[in-house]
Amino acid sequence: MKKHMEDAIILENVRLNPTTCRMILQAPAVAREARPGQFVMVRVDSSFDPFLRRPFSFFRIDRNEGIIELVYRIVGKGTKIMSTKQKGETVNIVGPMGNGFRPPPEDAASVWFVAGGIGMAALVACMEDIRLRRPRSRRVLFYGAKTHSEFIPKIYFSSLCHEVHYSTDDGSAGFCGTVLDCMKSVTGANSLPSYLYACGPPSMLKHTANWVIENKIPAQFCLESVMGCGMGACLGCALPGQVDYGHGKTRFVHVCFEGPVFYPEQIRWEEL
Amino acid sequence: MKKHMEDAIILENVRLNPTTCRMILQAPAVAREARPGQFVMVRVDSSFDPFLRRPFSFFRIDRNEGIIELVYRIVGKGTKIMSTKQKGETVNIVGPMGNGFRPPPEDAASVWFVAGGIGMAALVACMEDIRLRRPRSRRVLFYGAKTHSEFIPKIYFSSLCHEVHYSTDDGSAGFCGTVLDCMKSVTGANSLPSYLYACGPPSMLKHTANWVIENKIPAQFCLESVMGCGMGACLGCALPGQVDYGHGKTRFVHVCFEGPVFYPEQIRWEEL
Amino acid sequence: MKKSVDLSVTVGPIRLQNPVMVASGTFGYGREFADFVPLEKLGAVIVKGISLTPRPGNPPPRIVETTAGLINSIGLENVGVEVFLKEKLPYLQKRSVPVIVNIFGERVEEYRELAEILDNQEGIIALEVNISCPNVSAGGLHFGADPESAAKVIETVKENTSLPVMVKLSPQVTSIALIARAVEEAGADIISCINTIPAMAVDIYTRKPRLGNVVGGLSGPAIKPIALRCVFEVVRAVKIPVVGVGGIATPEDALEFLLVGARAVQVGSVNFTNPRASLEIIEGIARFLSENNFATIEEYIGTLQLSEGDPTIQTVR
Amino acid sequence: MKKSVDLSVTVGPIRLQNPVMVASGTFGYGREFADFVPLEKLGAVIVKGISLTPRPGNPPPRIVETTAGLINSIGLENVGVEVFLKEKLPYLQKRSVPVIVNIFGERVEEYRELAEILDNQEGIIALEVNISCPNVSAGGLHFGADPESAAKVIETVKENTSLPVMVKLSPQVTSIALIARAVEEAGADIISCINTIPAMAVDIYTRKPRLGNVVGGLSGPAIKPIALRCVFEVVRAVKIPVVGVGGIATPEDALEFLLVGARAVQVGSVNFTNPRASLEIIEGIARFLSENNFATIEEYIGTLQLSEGDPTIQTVR
Ligand SMILES: Cc1cc2nc3c(=O)[nH]c(=O)nc-3n(C[C@H](O)[C@H](O)[C@H](O)COP(=O)(O)OP(=O)(O)OC[C@H]3O[C@@H](n4cnc5c(N)ncnc54)[C@H](O)[C@@H]3O)c2cc1C
Ligand SMILES: Cc1cc2nc3c(=O)[nH]c(=O)nc-3n(C[C@H](O)[C@H](O)[C@H](O)COP(=O)(O)OP(=O)(O)OC[C@H]3O[C@@H](n4cnc5c(N)ncnc54)[C@H](O)[C@@H]3O)c2cc1C
Ligand SMILES: Cc1cc2nc3c(=O)[nH]c(=O)nc-3n(C[C@H](O)[C@H](O)[C@H](O)COP(=O)(O)O)c2cc1C
Ligand SMILES: Cc1cc2nc3c(=O)[nH]c(=O)nc-3n(C[C@H](O)[C@H](O)[C@H](O)COP(=O)(O)O)c2cc1C
Ligand code: FES
Ligand code: FES
Repeated sequence: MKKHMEDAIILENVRLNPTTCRMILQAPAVAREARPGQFVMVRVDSSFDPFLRRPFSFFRIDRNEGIIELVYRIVGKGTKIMSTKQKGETVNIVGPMGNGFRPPPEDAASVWFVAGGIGMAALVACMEDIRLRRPRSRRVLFYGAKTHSEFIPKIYFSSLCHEVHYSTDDGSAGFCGTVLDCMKSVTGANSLPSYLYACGPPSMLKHTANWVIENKIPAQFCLESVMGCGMGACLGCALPGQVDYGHGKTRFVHVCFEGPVFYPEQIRWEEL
Repeated sequence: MKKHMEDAIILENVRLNPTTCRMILQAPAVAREARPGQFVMVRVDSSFDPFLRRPFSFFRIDRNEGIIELVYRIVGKGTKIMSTKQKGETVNIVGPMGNGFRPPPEDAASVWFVAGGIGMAALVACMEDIRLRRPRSRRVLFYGAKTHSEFIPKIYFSSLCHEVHYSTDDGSAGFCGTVLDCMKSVTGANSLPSYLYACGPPSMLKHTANWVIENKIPAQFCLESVMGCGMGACLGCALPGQVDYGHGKTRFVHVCFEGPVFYPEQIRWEEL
Repeated sequence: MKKSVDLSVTVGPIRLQNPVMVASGTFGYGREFADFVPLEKLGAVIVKGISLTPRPGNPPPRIVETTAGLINSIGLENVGVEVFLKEKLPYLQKRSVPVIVNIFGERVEEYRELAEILDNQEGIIALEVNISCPNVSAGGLHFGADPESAAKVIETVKENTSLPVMVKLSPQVTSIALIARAVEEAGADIISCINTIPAMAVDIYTRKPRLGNVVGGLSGPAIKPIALRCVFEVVRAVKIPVVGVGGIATPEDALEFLLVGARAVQVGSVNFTNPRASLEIIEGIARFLSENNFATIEEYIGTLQLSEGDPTIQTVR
Repeated sequence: MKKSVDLSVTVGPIRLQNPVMVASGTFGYGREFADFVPLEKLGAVIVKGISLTPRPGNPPPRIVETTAGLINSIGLENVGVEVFLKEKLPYLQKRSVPVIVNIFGERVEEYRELAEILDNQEGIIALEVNISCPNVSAGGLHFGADPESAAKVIETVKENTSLPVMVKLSPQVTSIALIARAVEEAGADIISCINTIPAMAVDIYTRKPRLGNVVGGLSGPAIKPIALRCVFEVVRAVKIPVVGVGGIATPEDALEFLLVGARAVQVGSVNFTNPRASLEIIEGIARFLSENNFATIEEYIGTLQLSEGDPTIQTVR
């Protein structure tokens, strides 16, 4: 899988909610190789302030049309600049980076998707992929956010899954509480999924990981970390990993080239 | 004269020729105090790259409408960014800075304006002012550039003066040679002006200064230098000056608060 | 906005209504900024460096912009202490602005005389001793590069003034902690850091240096991470208070310095980019503290949390 | 474009097809960039710092962005020399890329062993000795901070290798010229400078350092003016060739270093921002020289014009 750098043309860049945008990019070279769970490194501006590229998961991939879509939350300098870009302008992207989600076993009857906030961006691509590859699986989405206004519109995912459970920390929509509490509440212990995919903030992933490990649910987690290069050169994206390192020491995993998708057993969650 | 900082609204920002733009700004606070020869410090962008403001002379001032105009040549990072600004956006400006042109004596019969390249920007405001203040003076413009495409359109100045002499280094329009050679060629020694205003690149000013000093023509020169603050705080805009400094040492003049308009005797031209 | 926050700080022997000063050389003699900043709202105004006799400064060009910063080689041009007292100080006295006078000399003797002359002048609340300028007698090194010379200067100044003495350190040393300890022992009341970092720019077309003086000092946002590390090191090395300076451009930047333990900050180059920056930083600090439920700035200063295993200061790649 | 320019340079004992290398730690082991840069077009690839045994590196976060730069505290994570030779070097050998191996140790002994092991390996054209990492035995200072320790490391490496030895200097010293002279006398063949500058960032909300290691090293465009001044000083202090590194992001930047006398350059952090930067810099240098009528790069290197009265290196303000 070859990586490409290209000036992607912005076909659309609109708000999905007050803090979230969707950017549609004409990026044939990257689109050709892209897989759900992988990401692109976006250079938001030609100036050196900001200096580093910003990583964003594929939200949608259209190989045939050479189009990729990103959904991003405005959190700081870089995403703010991105949000001001107009249709017709270009942004320079590098990708695809990292390793995508692997499909669940053929016989996975029920697959759960657990999205926290903007973690939804990567999971939409994942759901779409699994709908195609495991059409007979029953796909259930648990979608949590701080508050109702953070959700992206249903239209982007309702056709991809059979069931959606919303939760909000402030109770402004759906279940009041964390997405994990929501999962626990809507299902008894006897209806655990055959497979689980999760993406969201660290604390949510941590609790979810403990839960899936406890319940022996096979799962994949999409993680974030600060990125220098996004391509394995700087070793900046390390997170505490369980992999053995020489004399019994645990070592670090590198989100950009060993992830961003990990099995929960690979991470030292307690140190995250 | 109070200085102001304001977010000026861009009313227009268009090309006058391939490398020169004209920006019309709604800037009531600055316009109220502005005088020809003075300048504003423009913050081209909210990022810190570029870090410093850029100085630009007033090209036109409309006190009543609260409008100022700048004419700028695209030479580097800052002016390039300026040229991409759209109508309706704002740029933050500080001004007015420095000291303007002083009018010639009441009885100045003939006043010459010597513009080199983008130096024309400051002289247009000067000509307009002198047309009002010394309506009976005969105003002659010498306008030199490297090549014909660098001239701004005649419409901006033809009504302000009685005569225009163009010159280009490459002979592509008007007199072939420097603006000084042009002046010398079109006039005999017996038709020297009663007053002269000049603005342009250092080498042109230097030669013109030597000539006016030699011929005892009273004159004012608008100079440039690199600026840190534009308001007398950093002492970064120094140029070699003739003013006595303690024990017989010559010292520096500061373009932003002692200029940018100087009498030719104030400058050590040979060191410029 | 919630209820108002007490921003006043004591910085060793001096008390300021808020921790925001403006840095020497970036705010002229104060008056230049009066159209933009109500001067009496500032913690203090540190004036352009003053020497015993007027200095013409370095040949132009004196300033060159760099990515997110600038290099200057003003060469300490100034009117000299006599003119300063006669023509510049009275304005600040009239406006009741706490003034800190930045002084420098080429010989220890000059520092001594400056200290004497500036003692007992109304409105001056402290001296800031710049020890990062060329020391002719020590062969091109500055006083600030060598602990002994630095101590010598400070001792001399202390002996000749009743004013609190703040010493301004250069970051261009192997160990700023070492110099800090030396000036503390010599009697300094306060340390300010950092001064600009020696730097250079050239023009690839003319093939000449872009500064008349070839080398100058780098300042601006580019150097903030270096300044913050220096302040962190010095805070841990000495007991006297530290004032942070270097690349501060926003309230957040100022708060970072306070967090690592600076008891006040100086706002420098950004005054050029935004002449109202110092005022906006004061307001922004107040807003931040209020929003985060601090009643006084003292509750925030120096509260950086280092975890158990955190290394002490070590220089990593 | 006019006729082609000869970009080849000799850098002491080594000859390169062009003066553009990629800096250690910013280009992985080369392979990571193969999709973007035809590796064989580079002057040389300097691989990530290698130690005797594998190192896990520092706790995350390891990177934080700053204005026009970044701070890293990777902590010299690397696979160790054994795995490097077995798994990383062969790829570069196959691609016929001139390789420079960046080495570091915590004790002089480790440098000795590394030098021995790396001697006589195909494709390796030089060693770059990183002397800016913590030296446990000398109490937290690095070898690079002290002329004697620095010299000791270089002597040891020189005695144990037949390869040219390039020494990488830290800018965080009072006088980089002094260290440069020390390593020259100790037998260094080439000097590269600068390594990153110790720096820090904190989070005003969580009130914690933004790096797991608290302190890290600043790199990127922000530090270019400092790096350029260091190279200028070192070029004038020693006779051995100097390789410039620090904030180079464009062909113009690279030309500035060559102009002040660097015989080659290293492209570092900008590889993250623009993975094709090294290639674009090579092409840009060629274009500039051609447009300005230079037949060879040698005609340009070190031709900075200082006027009569120019001060020698002195630290101003
Ligand atoms: C593999 C990967 C995929 C991602 N996919 C998406 C996505 O699809 N949509 C989306 O909105 N975001 C995604 N992110 C997060 C996104 O990269 C950051 O939100 C973005 O870089 C912030 O840039 P900024 O300049 O706006 O914020 P900054 O001004 O740089 O920082 C603002 C805040 O965000 C935090 N932050 C900055 N960078 C990161 C980072 N890389 N990871 C976590 N926190 C960070 C900072 O600590 C700070 O608190 C992804 C991150 C990774 C590593
Ligand atoms: C008082 C004054 C009035 C001016 N009025 C005008 C005007 O009306 N119209 C106009 O087009 N220009 C004017 N200038 C010049 C203008 O300020 C510069 O062209 C501009 O700052 C360049 O910015 P940049 O970022 O595009 O170029 P940079 O990328 O900063 O530099 C590009 C090139 O321009 C040179 N340069 C940069 N700043 C200056 C400067 N201040 N003076 C001279 N050369 C510089 C650099 O050395 C470099 O070679 C004036 C300058 C001064 C001092
Ligand atoms: C133009 C200029 C002039 C300066 N003059 C002085 C001075 O006279 N004395 C002094 O101690 N520091 C001087 N400095 C250093 C500043 O006070 C400050 O320490 C430095 O610029 C770093 O802060 P900054 O990044 O916020 O500008 C000067 C800085 C600049 C940019
Ligand atoms: C992420 C990262 C890792 C680095 N690792 C090393 C290293 O292992 N050995 C070394 O000598 N320098 C290392 N450096 C320093 C660079 O080689 C270079 O000297 C420095 O970054 C300055 O150049 P730049 O501004 O172009 O990046 C590293 C720099 C970065 C940013
Ligand atoms: S971001 Fe550079 S190695 Fe992962
Ligand atoms: S530009 Fe600062 S004093 Fe003139």
